[in-house]
Amino acid sequence: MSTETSKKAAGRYGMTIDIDRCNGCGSCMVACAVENNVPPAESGATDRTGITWIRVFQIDNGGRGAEKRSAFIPMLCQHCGDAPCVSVCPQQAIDVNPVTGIVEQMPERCLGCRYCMVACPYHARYFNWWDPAWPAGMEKTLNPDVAPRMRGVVEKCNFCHGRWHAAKQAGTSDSLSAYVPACAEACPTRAIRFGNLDAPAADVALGSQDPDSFRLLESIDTDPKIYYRSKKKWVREAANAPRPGKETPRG
Amino acid sequence: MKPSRRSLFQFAGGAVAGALFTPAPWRLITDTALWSENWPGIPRPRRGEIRAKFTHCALCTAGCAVRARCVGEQPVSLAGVSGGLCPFGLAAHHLPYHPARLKQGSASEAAAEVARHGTQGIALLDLNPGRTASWAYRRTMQAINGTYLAEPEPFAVDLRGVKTLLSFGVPVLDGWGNPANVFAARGSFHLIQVEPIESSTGVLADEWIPVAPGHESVISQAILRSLQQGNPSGLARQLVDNGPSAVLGDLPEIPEINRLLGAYGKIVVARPEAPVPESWKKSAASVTRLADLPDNSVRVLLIDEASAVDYIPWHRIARKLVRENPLVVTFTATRGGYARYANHAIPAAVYPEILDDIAPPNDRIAASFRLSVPLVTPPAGMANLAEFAGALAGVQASNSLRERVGEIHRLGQGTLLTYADGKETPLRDLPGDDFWRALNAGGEWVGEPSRTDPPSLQPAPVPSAESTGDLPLVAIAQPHNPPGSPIMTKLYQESNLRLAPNRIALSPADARAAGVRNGGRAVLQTRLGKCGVEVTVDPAVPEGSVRVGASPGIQDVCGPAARAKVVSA
Amino acid sequence: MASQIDRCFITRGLQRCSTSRFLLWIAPWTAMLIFGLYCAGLCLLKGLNQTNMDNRYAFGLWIFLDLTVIALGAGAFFTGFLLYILKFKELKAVINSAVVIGLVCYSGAMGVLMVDVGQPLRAWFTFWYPNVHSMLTEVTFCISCYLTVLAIEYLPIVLKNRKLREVPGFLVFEFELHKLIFVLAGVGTFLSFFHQGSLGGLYGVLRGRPFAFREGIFVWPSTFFLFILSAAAVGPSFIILTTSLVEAITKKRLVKQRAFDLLARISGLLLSVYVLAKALDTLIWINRTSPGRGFLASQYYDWKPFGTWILFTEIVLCGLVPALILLAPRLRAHRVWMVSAAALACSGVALNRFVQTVQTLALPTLSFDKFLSYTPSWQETGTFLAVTAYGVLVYSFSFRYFQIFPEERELKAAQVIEPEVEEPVSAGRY
Amino acid sequence: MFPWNYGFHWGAGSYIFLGAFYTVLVVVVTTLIGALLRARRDLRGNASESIRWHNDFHDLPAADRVCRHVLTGEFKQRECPHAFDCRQCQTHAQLTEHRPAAYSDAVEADIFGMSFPVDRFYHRGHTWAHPETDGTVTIGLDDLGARLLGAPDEVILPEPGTQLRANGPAFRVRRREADVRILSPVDGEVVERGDITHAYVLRVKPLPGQVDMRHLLSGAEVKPWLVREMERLQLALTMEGASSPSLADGGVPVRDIASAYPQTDWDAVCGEMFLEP
Repeated sequence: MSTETSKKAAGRYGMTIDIDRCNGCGSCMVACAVENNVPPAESGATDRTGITWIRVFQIDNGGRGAEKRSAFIPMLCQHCGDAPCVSVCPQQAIDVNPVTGIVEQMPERCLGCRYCMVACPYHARYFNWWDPAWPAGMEKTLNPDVAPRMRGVVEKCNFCHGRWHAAKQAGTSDSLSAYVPACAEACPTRAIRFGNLDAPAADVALGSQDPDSFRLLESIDTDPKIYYRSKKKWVREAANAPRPGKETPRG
Repeated sequence: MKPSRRSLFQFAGGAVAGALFTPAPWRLITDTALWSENWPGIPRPRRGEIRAKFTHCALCTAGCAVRARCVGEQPVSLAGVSGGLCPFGLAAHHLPYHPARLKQGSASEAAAEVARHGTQGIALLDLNPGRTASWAYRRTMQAINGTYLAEPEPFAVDLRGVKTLLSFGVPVLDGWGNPANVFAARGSFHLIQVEPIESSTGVLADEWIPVAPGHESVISQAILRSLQQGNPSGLARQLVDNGPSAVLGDLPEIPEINRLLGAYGKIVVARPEAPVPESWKKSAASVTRLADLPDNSVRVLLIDEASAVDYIPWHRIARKLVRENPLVVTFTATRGGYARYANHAIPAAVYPEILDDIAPPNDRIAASFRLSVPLVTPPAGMANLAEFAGALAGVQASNSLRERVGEIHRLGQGTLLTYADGKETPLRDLPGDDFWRALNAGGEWVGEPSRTDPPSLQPAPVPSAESTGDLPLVAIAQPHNPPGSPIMTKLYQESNLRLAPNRIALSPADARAAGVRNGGRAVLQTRLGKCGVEVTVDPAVPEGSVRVGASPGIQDVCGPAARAKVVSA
Repeated sequence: MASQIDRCFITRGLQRCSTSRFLLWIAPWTAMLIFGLYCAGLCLLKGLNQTNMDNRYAFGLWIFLDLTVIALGAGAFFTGFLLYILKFKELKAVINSAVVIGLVCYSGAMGVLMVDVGQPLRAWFTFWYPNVHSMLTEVTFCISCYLTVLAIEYLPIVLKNRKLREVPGFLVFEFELHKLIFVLAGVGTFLSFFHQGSLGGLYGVLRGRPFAFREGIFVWPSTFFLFILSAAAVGPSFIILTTSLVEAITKKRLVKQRAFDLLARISGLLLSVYVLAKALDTLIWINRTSPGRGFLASQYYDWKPFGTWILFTEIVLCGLVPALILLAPRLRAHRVWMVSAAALACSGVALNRFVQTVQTLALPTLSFDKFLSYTPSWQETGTFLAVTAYGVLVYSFSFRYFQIFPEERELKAAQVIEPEVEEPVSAGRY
Repeated sequence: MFPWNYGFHWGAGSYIFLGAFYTVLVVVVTTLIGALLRARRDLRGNASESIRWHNDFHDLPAADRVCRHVLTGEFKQRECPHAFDCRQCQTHAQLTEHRPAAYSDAVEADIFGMSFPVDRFYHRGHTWAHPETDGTVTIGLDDLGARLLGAPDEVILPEPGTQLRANGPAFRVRRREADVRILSPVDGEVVERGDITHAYVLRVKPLPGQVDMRHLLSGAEVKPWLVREMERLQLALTMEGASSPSLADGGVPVRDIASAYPQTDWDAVCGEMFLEP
């Protein structure tokens, strides 16, 4: 499947995530929040109202005691080649960058209708339920390349667009090839790889061809650009089972 | 002509129509948009020249090399130089601004108080032993014949040499060692993880052996027995056959097992320490472990908590204090720890505010010397225990780092790694000042691998008071966490990826029995006391046990395998 | 004195309750409205964290409310269409009431939407940077336009007030506007057809939500047409419902039986067509659309409480049954049957909107998702109540001071002269 | 929406969508403006009063809008298409041609004990007009009208010099809660104000040209009309909750009907009788 789907993939940038290498340390989530100026949680926030552009879910094989095995699945915007969210936005606050294939969110144009969140099957979109707030002094540590968002708008992973922009400004070809999102950079186990899906030599391109690699919800033709991989059969089955399992995720 | 009402209307209408042809209304529209883009109260990130600074993370003994992306002087993000960092290290540049940071407290008052008590029965508790500062402490204590208290981890493991690694609940893959090291070597050894629940190490381990919390020693004893009888079977056989192998953990049997496996001197060695001036060694007090200290013997206790990589439950410390008005002075950055008990809590600078060196690693057998250099200037009024204690004993400690670097350079062994340019320079062809400068620029000195037997230290026995009891639940303790940035809510609160320090996790059945619900509040009770906690209901937790977070509050009342009880608040 | 002033605004010869009783009636509703406005204010000032919506339940009670009231408000455009375009003269008796209901529903929905969006200040962005491919854009444009139309249609009703029409300017404007009202009716019909449809399309196009996704014709998923049909079907039913409610409360006869009868027939007819289409659509979805996207339709109904009963209730109990009742002349002749059938039809459509909004979001998509539940916070409920109260108040005032039911006097006379005579069922003209 | 916005691109979608939107907008706005302009024109040509009457007439119950020739039995059923202005009515013209010129002798001035002098022309709003010798026309309330209002609480008469138009308001009368405008039977300019109890209420100088009374009832038409009116009155009284309809036998109405029915909604009754819905 992966050969022809990867041909289908529009744009260039994509990810491979090796589930067998992810131990759920959470570095990607923290690095992402730091890079993209996502504020710490409001006291009332929960795992359903928080903002985690990349979020690591824990799944298990449903076994008990010694039989039980679990695995971690980092979820982020899948940067679908045929994104369900783009067409629904009433004011073009979402667009797909034709060069990079990155699905970009423009919070400064977002009205906060949350229609895109309803449209996204991966639940990779997050709404600012609170005014963003940092502890006194911590605002000094904000990343100058990313503008903080205001209350009432939707935001999501954009493959650290700020970094891509900086790399483009730098102009040199190797600056662009060195471009990598914060999560991939931070991953201690190198489970997350990032690169150009079209460049045959790139390890993401190779990873996407891996027989053990798969994409989430391929059956609904969103053509995501995040390829997951696991040698464990139960993981592959649990990750794209035909019907949602009843076990509750811990992530 | 006198203006009628009609003419007024006409004027108004005309004005409105005319206004549409001026830029004003359109400009107004655009401005509301702009205004709503930077809502009042949304901070504007500070712009400035982007530059990289190099340092080493001082949050734990792994001492990862760190590249800090700075705007001007201010670090805005941290990244590992060789491989990724743990989440705590990644956001450590937030720590100076942590809401729980301790700001009040006067060192001079504390000094006066200590002077009043006199140095008779004084002790200094070092929670991050093995640093240059630790040597300063030891010299100080020697000078005023006080006691230097520390719980040094004696072993280092050669991950590149080991083939089979049996770990009893040691978070080998998550926080125990330098991630870059560990995962570089991960492919070469077979990891067997023995622990009650599948931790993030267990997930990536080659084998996970679930065990009832508190019964790990059953396995270790079995292994020891079969090794002693000479016909190893089961796990023991696996260890013997797929050697070289080693066992990690703090169970009493483990040193003997490692000895029998022949790991000592090969796989498991003493933590390699960078050279130290002979003069220091001569004038240094010996390392005393808290457990070995007679009860009610400490009159004055100084605690170096600011750079702590460990936390000792307060009741163990309290037992050692004299009954009538003991004096406890802690140097700390947070209000959460011993500051709750100490007579004086003195605000101290934290990583990345201070110049400090990193204690020897436990995942490598080559000595190394790394500096954690200040990235931001600490707030005014921060005290420093080395100087404080030094003043008591008249020991000049302020320059000790420089002295030690001088000593390393004098011996002239090993090489200097500079991450900025990725060069390796043999130390001998390097001037002393350049060496010092390079270290301050985030360089690392690495010595030759030494294979020396570790000191035959037995792990401290767990005081029985904690584990006995008839309470329904058995605690599964989290390994100690470094201090976390506020952004860690991403892992604690906005997802349940990690167990928040003030949280406990229960199986649904136990939660029902205790009458607590997911996300609710509860009280954790043990023999030692009680502590308010938040509850996560988690089917992954075995029934009859409770996962407890690693906040000082919880650690004070609930150690590993302690019997506990949860009641709804 | 106040009652004197109050009286001279009431149309001559119509009996309305005393001022004090009227005040007594509106007092509780006003209280409700004020509370609701307070809730809405909280949401606007403190942000949507006041609600129980979250990233996974991004739409909640409010969107359900919007979809429902707009469906019920469809009576306005549809009656207008029948009266002014198709010339069903009998409907003159209810057109004013229909317009008032429409105005209430649409303005209410609009108000709630303003609270529902995260950045109300940017509401105009949709007009500034519209994405013409988004159903929501279509909805926004059509609803705002149609609300304007309704407001203009409401104007004559207001200006016809006994006191206001004494002002020559108002009088002639009302006169002239009324002559052109058919244009607005036409425009309104056009707009309504589209936004009722787009509201359905809103969910039908969700490729990421196999439960809601429907195949369609050209750019429109089947729900687009189903929503138009259901709205048109339930609009008249809702007018029947409200009118008989007002009759019951005021103990007056306001509309001739033939008007009721006509409404009932139209409603029944359209409802049966809708039920047919809906059943067909559901079958296609179960056997083709959903499995085609890797989701067995059966699994949607494994999650309690959303069992298959919901399908049955929606299509049979609240669809087929009322349709048959309304189509049977003998049954619909009895007020009780007609009204209860109308009520069933309305609740059926409400249930349909509920399924579209709430159930869609509750169901998991990813294999490691979980089934979600959501209960609105008191702030959300309060805002919801505000709309209800607002509706009741506007209607009450309109009923008291404007001539909502032109036949009222006539019927009053008829009642006085020969109270027992029911005039023949349906003076059939077609 | 606008080509200069970031991310705007022309496409079939935008053409259709924006086209439709702007069309709708234009239509709605034109309608509104159209109505406003027409209204302005009406006000300018002070047509407001005739519009008011046409509105009122339109709102009258069907029973009140019947043609005068139905009253006389010439038609079985006919609704007046000209809002009671028979001067522009072809049918009326034709019918009156065939009618014998002099018929006043057959007519008595006393109907149901009310006096309806034959030399007067009666308007269906219960006023009469009487051409005086000096070429002016006097206007007054007919007997039924007078009895309905009895002794009015207030009468508002127009200033001399005011232009009256047939079917336009002549003057205003208040009695109890009733507050009605009385329609003028003829066109003309008020030259003198009488008062309601006096022989006439207003003296009017007709417009130049001969006095045209074609649209008013006279002679034999009056009785059938009054019969009808009594029925209407009775209906109105019962409708507005009169305890005992005393006119059942078509007996003589009391001089002051208003005070005879204290509970009835007199405003409604008068509205009905004076053709003001």
